[in-house]
Amino acid sequence: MARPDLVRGVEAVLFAATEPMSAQDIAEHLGGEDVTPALRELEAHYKGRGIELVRRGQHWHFQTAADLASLLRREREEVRRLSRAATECLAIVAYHEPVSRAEIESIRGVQTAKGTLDVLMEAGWIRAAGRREVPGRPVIYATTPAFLTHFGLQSRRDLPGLAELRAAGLLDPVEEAMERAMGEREAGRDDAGDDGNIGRTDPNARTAALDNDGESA
Amino acid sequence: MARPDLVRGVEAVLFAATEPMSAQDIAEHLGGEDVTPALRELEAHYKGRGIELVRRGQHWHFQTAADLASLLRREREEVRRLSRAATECLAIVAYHEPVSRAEIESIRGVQTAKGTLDVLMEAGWIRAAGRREVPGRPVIYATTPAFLTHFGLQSRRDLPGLAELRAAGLLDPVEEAMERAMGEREAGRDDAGDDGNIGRTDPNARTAALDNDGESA
Amino acid sequence: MNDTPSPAPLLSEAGWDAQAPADAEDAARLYIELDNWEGPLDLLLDLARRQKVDLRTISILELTDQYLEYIDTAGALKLELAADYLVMAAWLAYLKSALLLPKAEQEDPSPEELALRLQLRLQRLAAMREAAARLMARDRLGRDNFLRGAPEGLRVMKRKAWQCEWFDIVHAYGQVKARTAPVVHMVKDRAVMTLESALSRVSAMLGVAIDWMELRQFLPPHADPQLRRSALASSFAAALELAKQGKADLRQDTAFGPLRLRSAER
Repeated sequence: MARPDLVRGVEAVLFAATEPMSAQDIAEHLGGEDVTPALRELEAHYKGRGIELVRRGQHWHFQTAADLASLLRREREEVRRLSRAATECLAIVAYHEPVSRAEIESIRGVQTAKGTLDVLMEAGWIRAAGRREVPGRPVIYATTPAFLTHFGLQSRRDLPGLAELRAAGLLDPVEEAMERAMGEREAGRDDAGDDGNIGRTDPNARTAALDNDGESA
Repeated sequence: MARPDLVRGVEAVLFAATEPMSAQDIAEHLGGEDVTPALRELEAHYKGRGIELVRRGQHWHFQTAADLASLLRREREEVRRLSRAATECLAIVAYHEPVSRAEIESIRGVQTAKGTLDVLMEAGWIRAAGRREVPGRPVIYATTPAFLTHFGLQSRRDLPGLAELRAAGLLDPVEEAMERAMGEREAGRDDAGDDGNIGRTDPNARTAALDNDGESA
Repeated sequence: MNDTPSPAPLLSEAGWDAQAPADAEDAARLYIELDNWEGPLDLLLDLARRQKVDLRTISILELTDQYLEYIDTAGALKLELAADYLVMAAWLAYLKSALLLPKAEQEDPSPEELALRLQLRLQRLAAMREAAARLMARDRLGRDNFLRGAPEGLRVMKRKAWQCEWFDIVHAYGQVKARTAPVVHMVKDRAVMTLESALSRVSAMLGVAIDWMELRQFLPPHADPQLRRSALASSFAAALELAKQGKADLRQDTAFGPLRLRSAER
């Protein structure tokens, strides 16, 4: 049985140490006394606790119990809205799957950054579904079951067709929608004087902003 | 009695942490469970050992026992000594908080160099805590959780001699003490006249303020 | 607190003491080294402590004498004194004379009040001085207690949860389709006045007009702004065409002024 004050001393020295220490290193802090019994006692004391005293070769150190390692990591969800570019890509994959990146670009009429598709894959909504057997063998993409689940769809056929989109006004050309919005803004300005249009600019501002960072996902 | 695995978990998390943690911080690593009983149990378990579990304000951390300092000190950088001016400023902020620079200067009877408060802020012991709603809206200062941690205080109530100083009225402004003293003198002179208790109303307001944020720091 | 003041440390940086404060020095030098004190109040407190009596019962008169004596000593040694020490000296000299005056001639505030105020200030400074010393003497982290030397650290992993709704997809698809649809589609339902219709409209109206008419008067009065813009352009082109054909006269008095026309066949 080691002297209690020696055990306490060894415990404190090892706790404050920045590196694993040999029995001799520790002893130097404790007036050269033999610390081996104290180390054995501490090793037994900490067995099964959240902290354990371990020996690696000649060196001793405290560490958190290996089975609790998962507690030391904590996941935090960061909710982020999908960018407009990514939303468009997702829509195109959903309506046209399987599609290659070149095909997505030709439908969107703009280049698509690699990162945009990566985001969709990270979200678990699209996956690489093989390669198209044409020159260059491009990767083709398709939606995943998680996509259907997230958007509450039984199948891709549940997505509204072009006729339905048109009926809902969703196929109105962007420019016209813009002009309508601009017209409203003009009207708003006339009605309410100089400051009257704060807040009425939203549709445009939002569209513009989305367009600008559309590709940065 | 806290569940053994919860105690182990709290022990491991606090042991691995680089900063003092609140019960809530710890709970987030442990599925949101109430860790207070586990903390109490650990606090008792470590009492008298070479390492102790302590609470400073709302935060908990492990540290080596103070009586073993001599075993550990030799390789460590000495804590830098504060100048007398800085020491006094710190004490004034701690015992009077929140307090403006003008109030500090009126107690010390000397101007405070700009650098003095900066040093205390850089050390992380005091912080600007808003402005006093009087003409000029001076910045007021208060101590931080790191102050409690560094000086080993569970809360501001543990400040040495706080209760005695308060009881002796030594934390009240000179004006208040003057009025009280003059009042007593008057009272003594003409047998407790009407004005005898001028100035006895104020101290409470101030004391209450001190009590309130004692724990929230 | 020590009864004797510690020697003035050299300030290495604002607020922090230089590592090794000089040890006890010549007492005589201490006596006159005003740098040792943090201002006149501090010097007064130090003098008061030498009286070795409770601050509540201190003799302000005696303290005043001691302070003035100090200042005189410093003056005799030709030491530069900071202004606030001299201000305090002057104020104390006044206080002393007032305290010695017969009561009847006293002004308001009375010298007793002034003396009491000074006493209260000294008490407060002494209290904080002592509190500071007790605070500094506590077990301090990094000096008396030590944190773990090599903590593993806690990690927070951020996981992005992407948010997108059914409508966003459908809407986005509509936008893509609309954006990339043939241009013809977009012109089709735009309200325009063709050159042909403008020509017939302008020439018909010119036929019945009596005098010069401004171009704008030929525009359909109740058309929406978009159609009016188109009509203005077409009517202008029509007016030029009619003038070229010799069917109309054009007149514009100033640059950008109103364009007027009338029938050439009068």
